[in-house]
Amino acid sequence: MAKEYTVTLKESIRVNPSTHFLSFYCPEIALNALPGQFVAISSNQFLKRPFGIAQVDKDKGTFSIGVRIVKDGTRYLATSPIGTEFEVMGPLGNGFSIEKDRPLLLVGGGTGVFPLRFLQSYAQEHSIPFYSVNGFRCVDDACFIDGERNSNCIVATDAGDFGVKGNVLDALEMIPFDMIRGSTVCTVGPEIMMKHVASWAESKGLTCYVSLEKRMACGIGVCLVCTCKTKSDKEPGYENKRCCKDGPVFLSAEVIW
Amino acid sequence: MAKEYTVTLKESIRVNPSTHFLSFYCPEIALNALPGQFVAISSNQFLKRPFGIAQVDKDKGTFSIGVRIVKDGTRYLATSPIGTEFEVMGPLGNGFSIEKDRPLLLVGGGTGVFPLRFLQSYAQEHSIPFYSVNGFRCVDDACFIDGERNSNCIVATDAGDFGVKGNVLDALEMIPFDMIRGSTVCTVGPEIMMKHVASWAESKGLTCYVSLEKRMACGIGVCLVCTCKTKSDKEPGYENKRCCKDGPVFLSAEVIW
Amino acid sequence: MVDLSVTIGNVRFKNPIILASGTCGFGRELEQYIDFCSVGALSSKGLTLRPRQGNDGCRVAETPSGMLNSVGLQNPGVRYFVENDLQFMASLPTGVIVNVAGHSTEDYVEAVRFLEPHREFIDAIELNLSCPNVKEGCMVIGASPEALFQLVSLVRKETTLPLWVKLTPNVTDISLTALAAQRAGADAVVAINTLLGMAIDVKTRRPILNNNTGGLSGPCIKPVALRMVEACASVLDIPVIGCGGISTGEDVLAFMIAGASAVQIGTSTLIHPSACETITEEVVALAEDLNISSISEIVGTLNLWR
Amino acid sequence: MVDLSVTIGNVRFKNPIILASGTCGFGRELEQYIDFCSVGALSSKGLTLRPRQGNDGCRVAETPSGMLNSVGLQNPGVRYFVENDLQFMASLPTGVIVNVAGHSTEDYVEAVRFLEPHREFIDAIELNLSCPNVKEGCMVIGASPEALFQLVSLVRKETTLPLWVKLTPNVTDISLTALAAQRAGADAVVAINTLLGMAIDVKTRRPILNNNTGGLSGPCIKPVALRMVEACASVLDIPVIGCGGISTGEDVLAFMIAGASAVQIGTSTLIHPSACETITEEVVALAEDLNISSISEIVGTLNLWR
Ligand SMILES: Cc1cc2nc3c(=O)[nH]c(=O)nc-3n(C[C@H](O)[C@H](O)[C@H](O)COP(=O)(O)OP(=O)(O)OC[C@H]3O[C@@H](n4cnc5c(N)ncnc54)[C@H](O)[C@@H]3O)c2cc1C
Ligand SMILES: Cc1cc2nc3c(=O)[nH]c(=O)nc-3n(C[C@H](O)[C@H](O)[C@H](O)COP(=O)(O)OP(=O)(O)OC[C@H]3O[C@@H](n4cnc5c(N)ncnc54)[C@H](O)[C@@H]3O)c2cc1C
Ligand SMILES: Cc1cc2nc3c(=O)[nH]c(=O)nc-3n(C[C@H](O)[C@H](O)[C@H](O)COP(=O)(O)O)c2cc1C
Ligand SMILES: Cc1cc2nc3c(=O)[nH]c(=O)nc-3n(C[C@H](O)[C@H](O)[C@H](O)COP(=O)(O)O)c2cc1C
Ligand code: FES
Ligand code: FES
Repeated sequence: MAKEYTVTLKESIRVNPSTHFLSFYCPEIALNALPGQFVAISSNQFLKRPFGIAQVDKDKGTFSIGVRIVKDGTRYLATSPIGTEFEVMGPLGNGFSIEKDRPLLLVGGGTGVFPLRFLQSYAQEHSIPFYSVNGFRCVDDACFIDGERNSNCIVATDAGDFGVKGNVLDALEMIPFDMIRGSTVCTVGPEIMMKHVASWAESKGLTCYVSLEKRMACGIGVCLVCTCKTKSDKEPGYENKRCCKDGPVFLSAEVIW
Repeated sequence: MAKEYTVTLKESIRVNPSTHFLSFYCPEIALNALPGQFVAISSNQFLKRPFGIAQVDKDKGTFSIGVRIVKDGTRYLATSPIGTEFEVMGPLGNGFSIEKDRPLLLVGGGTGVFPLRFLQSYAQEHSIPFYSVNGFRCVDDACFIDGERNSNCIVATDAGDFGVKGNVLDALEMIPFDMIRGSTVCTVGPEIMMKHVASWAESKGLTCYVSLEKRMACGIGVCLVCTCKTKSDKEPGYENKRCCKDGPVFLSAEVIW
Repeated sequence: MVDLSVTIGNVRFKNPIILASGTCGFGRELEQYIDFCSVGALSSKGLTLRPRQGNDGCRVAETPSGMLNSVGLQNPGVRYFVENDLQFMASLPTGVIVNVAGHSTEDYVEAVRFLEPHREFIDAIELNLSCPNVKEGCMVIGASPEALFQLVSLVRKETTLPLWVKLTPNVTDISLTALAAQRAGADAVVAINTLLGMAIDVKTRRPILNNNTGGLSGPCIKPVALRMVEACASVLDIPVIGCGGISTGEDVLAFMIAGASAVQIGTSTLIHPSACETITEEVVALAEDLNISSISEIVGTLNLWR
Repeated sequence: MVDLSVTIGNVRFKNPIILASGTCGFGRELEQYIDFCSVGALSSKGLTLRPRQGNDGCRVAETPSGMLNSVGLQNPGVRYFVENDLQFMASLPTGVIVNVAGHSTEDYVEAVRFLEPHREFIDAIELNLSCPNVKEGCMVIGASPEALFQLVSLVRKETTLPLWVKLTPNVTDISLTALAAQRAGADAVVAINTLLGMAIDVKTRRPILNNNTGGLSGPCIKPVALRMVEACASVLDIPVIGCGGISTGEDVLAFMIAGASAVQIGTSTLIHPSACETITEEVVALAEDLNISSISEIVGTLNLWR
């Protein structure tokens, strides 16, 4: 049951030169959000901006998002002082469907690590085994890499200045398959990366969920501007589904890239 | 020499339920402003808002304006916290032409008292004798009335809940004419009030300056949206002058009401 | 308490606030955000005879105080609508407007013919002759007074339901298309649909919308819409329904004063799902302030300068 | 360093940024705010044969991301202009465009004839066939391809100066008026002038502008302007000069990619007198980012989706 809320910025942490981690006070969203869902938040622009929920703290009543500065809207968010008020709608979208008896393989690229962070916390809370692979362009572009030098996390950078040199696919190839057999793959990141991860997963026989990012307006499924092409038996052989309402998470097998 | 500046709000005092007195740090404007000139200040709206300069403090480098809340732009200004930055252009317009050897009769209505305040300080500084008459709807609408119970200041309220009951014309009639003989009248306030003050002054043979308020865009004389009708010998018998550049102060004899 | 009810043709609506087509789906998603008791009617997503998947790729671009969309009439088709959504819409405590679009005259005629047996659930049919996002038909027909007259005349024969014609603003003189709609038997016109516009990504040197152009909506178009509502109202005998950039109660009053008997709210709902409810509250407060006892008394009271 | 120079017809401008008519007077007031070396040209306030005092009463209304104006061509007339302002404009280190308007064909013809002896001080004449704020002439002529063709053909005979025709957006199909201008011998078209709009004061129930309607300008009209520039550029052989809502260097590039050989900046100057200088700086920075060595190479490089 998503609603509109006025929320206050509680914390703003710069995680790398272009990315901030923002926490807002909103007990309702903290309580109801599921991993893979997102919020739409006002900036000083006309349309709200969508961000995957990266963390919730039910006790403090806060939820957090990671914001990479792209243009005016994200710059406004990242530079707002503590105490600034925002209009937020959320939690929106479907979220990941998680079967609690299957391990998870989380594959993130760039800001995709933020929504996966929430899924990872969920896995930890519910004792679901997980393996996590995150790719970044370079160390200056990376987030959450300090605590990640443990056995079930790999970080890859294209520049090779942190972790494995290469992209997430290179990193995936390094994992002994036994460790991830039967896992459900959940991937969030640039579309081209998710497409490759999906075909890798399909080639290994793994179920794969992808989280699509489309430009949005309403965020609640009424305007049909955020559609993505999915497979369908019906005429004309495909169906345009709403990323905000039917997604953002889709079974990779369903998506027409 | 008006310029564009980014200025910081230093002080915001509520002078009555709908009016705030705001001071901004901007040494250039503080130094160069003349009584009757105005500033155009950004609010969160598309166009800047014009306000008569009400006070300057050359030592502190500040200038002040009185802002009555009308709609969104003025509400934003009046409710902005100290430290908020604004874009300002100023000082703009011509200001009052003051002959230092003539006494002044200042007649203000509503927010008109603010620009006259600056003129009054100027008169005090230059030892120009002055007499001041200010009219308000009621005490809740009045400003600067606390220190004004001295011999050369009259306050009138339509409601009669402070000072003289009546409008500024009623108050003007109460002044023994000997006290204001030879004065230059300077009036700022609602157009209808200025029109009456002007015809009163003309009937008494006094020179009268009025300060016109028109909706503006550029504030610097390039767009011609802020014109007022003035007398002219040339075809078609009148001339549309720019309130922002040729005014806002005009000789009352020049104005076609 | 202000009387908000308005009458368009023979149909009475409890208030003049209508959810605009394409910005409220068929009402389902908004149920959790607004109380439908607070809106006068809901206009369905534009329906075509056959289902449509709409345009490919990016369909939205943000613009100053507005947005461009190029959805391209994605909809399940009239048949599916009647079987799956119409009952639901009719169950809401609000008026039901069915918005119909097409490529050719036959598309419109057949879609309206298909709806006719279900007339008991419908308060009015709104012909969208102004969608800028489909390659053929629609806006081309809607921009020509003759083509519009022909189409509306034919559709008029198919239904006894109130027929509203939604006009495109992308014309030299909207009063000509408005008059053509009236002559053809329309019961009301809706003005306006979106303005044709474009946005460009300077890095890729491509239009942001995969359809190249899109329809501009939101507060940015309000002054144009207001002028066109006034232009229509000043020549028509049938009611005008105002639309375009309305986001406040004050906007609603301005459109009604300009001559609108009711108004539609589109993009504002996309910004705040509960916009219509807030706007209705603002209308009530403002009407009370201005001593208006019945909202319909202000319709067309604009006092032009001469 | 990026080469910003552009050529319109035979005239070379040091950069593509032109101050739009009616938003820079004759340049005097802006001298203290901008360095004219940073703008390519300045277009004078619209001049008529005889002096005009313009419209009475309120001439401006703020709108979401824009404004309405109804100045109504207040200007000192061509004679006074030539005697008092032209030399000053010509003394500035920037191009000189003289914007001409009128009520009737004769007004235009005579005004241009009057300017002809002063051709050495003028880089181009811009015919304003699109002012929405005068009761007769102007926009009515500008909205009809035939009337526009006739007028431009007659004016064409009077001058050997480059002739630019400024088009109104208030038409169904701007490519028709653009083509008419080209056929009549125009050297360039300028697109667009303002959109016709209205604002209403709900308390007084009167239009805010005493002229009832006004011309809408500012960022709100940018998507419409961009679409019209693209529409003109795709059918014309002569250059298009883009105008409408430009406020950033990125906007300039978008208009040029859409097909504009140069651009005009209007309302932005009213918000920030030094806007053109800032915008020029942004163009330089962005061009460097995008590895553009000569700005004119991007003109019309828009890659439409098919
Ligand atoms: C479901 C979802 C989850 C997302 N999660 C995150 C996240 O966790 N962290 C993060 O940094 N970013 C995330 N994004 C991307 C983020 O929404 C955009 O970067 C942001 O909207 C850009 O705003 P801007 O004003 O800076 O850019 P502008 O380019 O000026 O924005 C203009 C318009 O385009 C839209 N837009 C621009 N880029 C994108 C994009 N990549 N995806 C969707 N719309 C876009 C904007 O929302 C706006 O409507 C997510 C997007 C979606 C759809
Ligand atoms: C030279 C000059 C000096 C002024 N000095 C003062 C002052 O010292 N104190 C004070 O409180 N007010 C002053 N005003 C009036 C003040 O500018 C308006 O009250 C203010 O612009 C309203 O803004 P808003 O957003 O609240 O109202 P809105 O009505 O939303 O404004 C909409 C548009 O109309 C314009 N507008 C509205 N009312 C006026 C008005 N009365 N005069 C000019 N433009 C208007 C706004 O600037 C804006 O462009 C002055 C006006 C002028 C022209
Ligand atoms: C995303 C979107 C989809 C739309 N779809 C339709 C439609 O299917 N049929 C229709 O007649 N109008 C459609 N419109 C136009 C709106 O109903 C309305 O006329 C227009 O947006 C102007 O009003 P607004 O500024 O309040 O949005 C659509 C508008 C938007 C923004
Ligand atoms: C106050 C004002 C006055 C204008 N006067 C003229 C004019 O005299 N002649 C003309 O051709 N265009 C005139 N215009 C139109 C502008 O030159 C420009 O075409 C229009 O404003 C759109 O550009 P913009 O959005 O950058 O302002 C005027 C515009 C404004 C805002
Ligand atoms: S953003 Fe409106 S349907 Fe998805
Ligand atoms: S506001 Fe532009 S000339 Fe006065």
